[in-house]
Amino acid sequence: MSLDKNAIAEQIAADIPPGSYVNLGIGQPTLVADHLAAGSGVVLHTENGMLNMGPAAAGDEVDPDLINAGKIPVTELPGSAYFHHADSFAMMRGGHLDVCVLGAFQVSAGGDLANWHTGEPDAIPAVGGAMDLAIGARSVYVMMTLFTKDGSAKLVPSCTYPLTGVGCVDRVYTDLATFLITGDGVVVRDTFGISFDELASRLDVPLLRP
Amino acid sequence: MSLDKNAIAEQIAADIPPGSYVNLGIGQPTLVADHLAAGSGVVLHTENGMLNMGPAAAGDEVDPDLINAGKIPVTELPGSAYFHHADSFAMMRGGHLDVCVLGAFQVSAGGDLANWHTGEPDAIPAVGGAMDLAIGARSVYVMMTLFTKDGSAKLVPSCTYPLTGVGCVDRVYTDLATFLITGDGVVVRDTFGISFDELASRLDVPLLRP
Amino acid sequence: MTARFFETAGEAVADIRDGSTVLVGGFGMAGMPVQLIDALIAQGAGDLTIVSNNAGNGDTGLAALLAQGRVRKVVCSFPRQTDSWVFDGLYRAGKIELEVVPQGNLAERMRAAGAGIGAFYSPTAVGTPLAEGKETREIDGRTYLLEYPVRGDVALIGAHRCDGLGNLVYRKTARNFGPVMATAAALVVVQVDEIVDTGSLDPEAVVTPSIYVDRVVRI
Amino acid sequence: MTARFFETAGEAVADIRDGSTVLVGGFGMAGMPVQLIDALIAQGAGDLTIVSNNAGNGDTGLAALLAQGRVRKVVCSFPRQTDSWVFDGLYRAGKIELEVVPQGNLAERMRAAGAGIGAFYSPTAVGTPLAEGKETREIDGRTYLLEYPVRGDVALIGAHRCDGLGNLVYRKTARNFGPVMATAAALVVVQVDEIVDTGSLDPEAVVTPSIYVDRVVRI
Repeated sequence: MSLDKNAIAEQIAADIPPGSYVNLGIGQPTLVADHLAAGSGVVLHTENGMLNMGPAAAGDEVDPDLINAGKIPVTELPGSAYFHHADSFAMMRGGHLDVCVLGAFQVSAGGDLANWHTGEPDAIPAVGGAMDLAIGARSVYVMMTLFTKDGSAKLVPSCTYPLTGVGCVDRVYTDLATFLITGDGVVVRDTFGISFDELASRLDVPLLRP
Repeated sequence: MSLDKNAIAEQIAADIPPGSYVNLGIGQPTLVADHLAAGSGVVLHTENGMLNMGPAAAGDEVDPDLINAGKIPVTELPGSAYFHHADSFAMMRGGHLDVCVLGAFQVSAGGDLANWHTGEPDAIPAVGGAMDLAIGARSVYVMMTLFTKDGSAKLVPSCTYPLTGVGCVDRVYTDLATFLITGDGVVVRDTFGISFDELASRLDVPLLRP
Repeated sequence: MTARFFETAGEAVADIRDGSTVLVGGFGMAGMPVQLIDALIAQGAGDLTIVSNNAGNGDTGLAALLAQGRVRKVVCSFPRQTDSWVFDGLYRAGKIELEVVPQGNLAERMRAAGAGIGAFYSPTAVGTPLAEGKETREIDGRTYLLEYPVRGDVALIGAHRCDGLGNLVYRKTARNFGPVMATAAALVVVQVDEIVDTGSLDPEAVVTPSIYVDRVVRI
Repeated sequence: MTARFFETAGEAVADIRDGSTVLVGGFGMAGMPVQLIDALIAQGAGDLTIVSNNAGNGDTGLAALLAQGRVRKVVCSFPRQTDSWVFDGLYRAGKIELEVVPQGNLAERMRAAGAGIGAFYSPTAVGTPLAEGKETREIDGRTYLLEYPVRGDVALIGAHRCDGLGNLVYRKTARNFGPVMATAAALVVVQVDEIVDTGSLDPEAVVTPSIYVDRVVRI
């Protein structure tokens, strides 16, 4: 059976080594936090200047001065640290984060990422920290559905949307399969409710068995 | 009468506007601190990561973790702040210090500074923060004797010693005169125990009257 | 020069001139210098370039300044938000310029301005549309883009506490762009929640040393 | 990965290899990681490049490491001090390489390494002998030199307190190069005076966040 977004998040969470420093981007990737094992020791980074961010704030915990990159009120865990934006992005761009998890419009077979702009001429461009994260983290995991609502594949020979980063994606976690982007090509690590052959027939990207 | 080093320091201290942020380098310029008026509000910077440094530490005040750029134990004043070396030099190089006071081997008529290296072939080069200070502070004051022990002028048409910075010196405070380095040339602001004409005859630099 | 303290936000921004580049702190509402922006709106300066992470939300603050036609150009990382209708309208009508800058480049370019760096090679945005027109260079096998400093005539920032000299501390993620912008502008105006005695802030915990602070107003 | 805690300095530096570039914190004796240096001396690695503000004082610490012939090259701002006779002797005998770097460039080049900056244009040393061989560029009417990152295989630094995650605070001017070096090396080893419970350091006052700290030993 194909995975729902929580099940994808669970897959990702299981693959993050204990003690990792991780940035979960904004939107769906933040679900990964809910599936990290208790005691995993994973430390979450938020681009707006904090390490060891805790879960979303509820009720009295809400503090307008304590928000995540998606501007949602969050909490702090013991051992958290605050820093300014240049330090936060130096941390990101300097290759100190072990993992980041990002959403995507498209990922290419070579690991190019498109997740910031639809390319439509009247769309207002807005990039935030996506390009910094894409090139900065040691491992970049993408979390997305494998096909758009109209059935187009999002894992593609080369991206048609404007790029966020070149050759930066390491793994693609989707509802139907988990892909490893390797020097040899795209490896299908797991499939969910679909066979390797059916997957291969629906994608325009050469696939390798694990 | 010519000035001794304390009298030169007094001249400099009198010219530093109240509330200035000032770096006094190492060696003789640190004497300037002793002549700042009480309540001048001058805030001293030390390159090794501190603002609002206090006087030298004595007795029980000595703390090996609290030293100045000359590695002499110092004290902190209310309102001091500590920061790391990159932040300290960013402050300096970014033009945020109002004044720095440096010693010199030579200053040229165009404001070039030579204060880090005698140029002797067997001398071990050592620059510390001198080049950063020279180009970083808004106003660079030099404190020196006007002539070497063997009678050579230290205010020269162009420096023969290796340079620390180009066109960076604004004022030269010496035992015999105070000079302003201006776009029009070298202005003699004050003389001490010497006439303008005698000064002009002993220097190889065209001098302007104030 | 040590900081000056003002009674009102209006006095603290009174001399901001037409055509100024104004760095505005905050990420979302955290750290947003709301009262200083309101004072700038009341003050009247126009033809402004605003450098901030976002381009205004709802109908207040930066959005209100934009709505008055006072802003010629916005430099930001993320102008498109669910409630950024004022910016959206001006942009689609061709009434405002936009320079989109990756958030890390935005922060680093302001740091460069504050640190005396002439330009730097950044790893971000290589091979993307935001690399267009930028000089590239390969260093140790990796490609970089040349990025220049972003400098302000004025910075408007929010902080938590200030001592009598002008040393600042922030609160939690409201710190964000404040400390960087404080280094990057010719005139730094800060609104603070609280003014405390000089000597009562821990010198180890000061985030923005007083050297960067020109004007302070308590809100 | 979160920090590992070691019982002895020897274990914490056991795997430093011949030929490594080692960043060594401290300015004078303040912040000098004395026990880690002693452990490195005992450990035996040679052909080292040492990056530190000074080049050893007296006959202990870095000077002792140099005296054993274990250092191929020193990168520093100020090797010449009244008690730097070990370095002086080796240098005059042609037995050690020296790269003199203005202190601000040294700090900024390590910051660049830690921040992912490929290179940067620095205002320092223009027109001086230390500009020789460096690329220059005029930007907005001012001349700059192109400076490249300084990266370590290892950093040895001293801090005051560490919590269970690896967050660090320093004491007074002993902070100096520690926070910058912690960002610039593949392996960061820290000696601390005190280990405290996670949650007992003020999150607003952490200077080196735990992400930069690999190994900790209490002295």
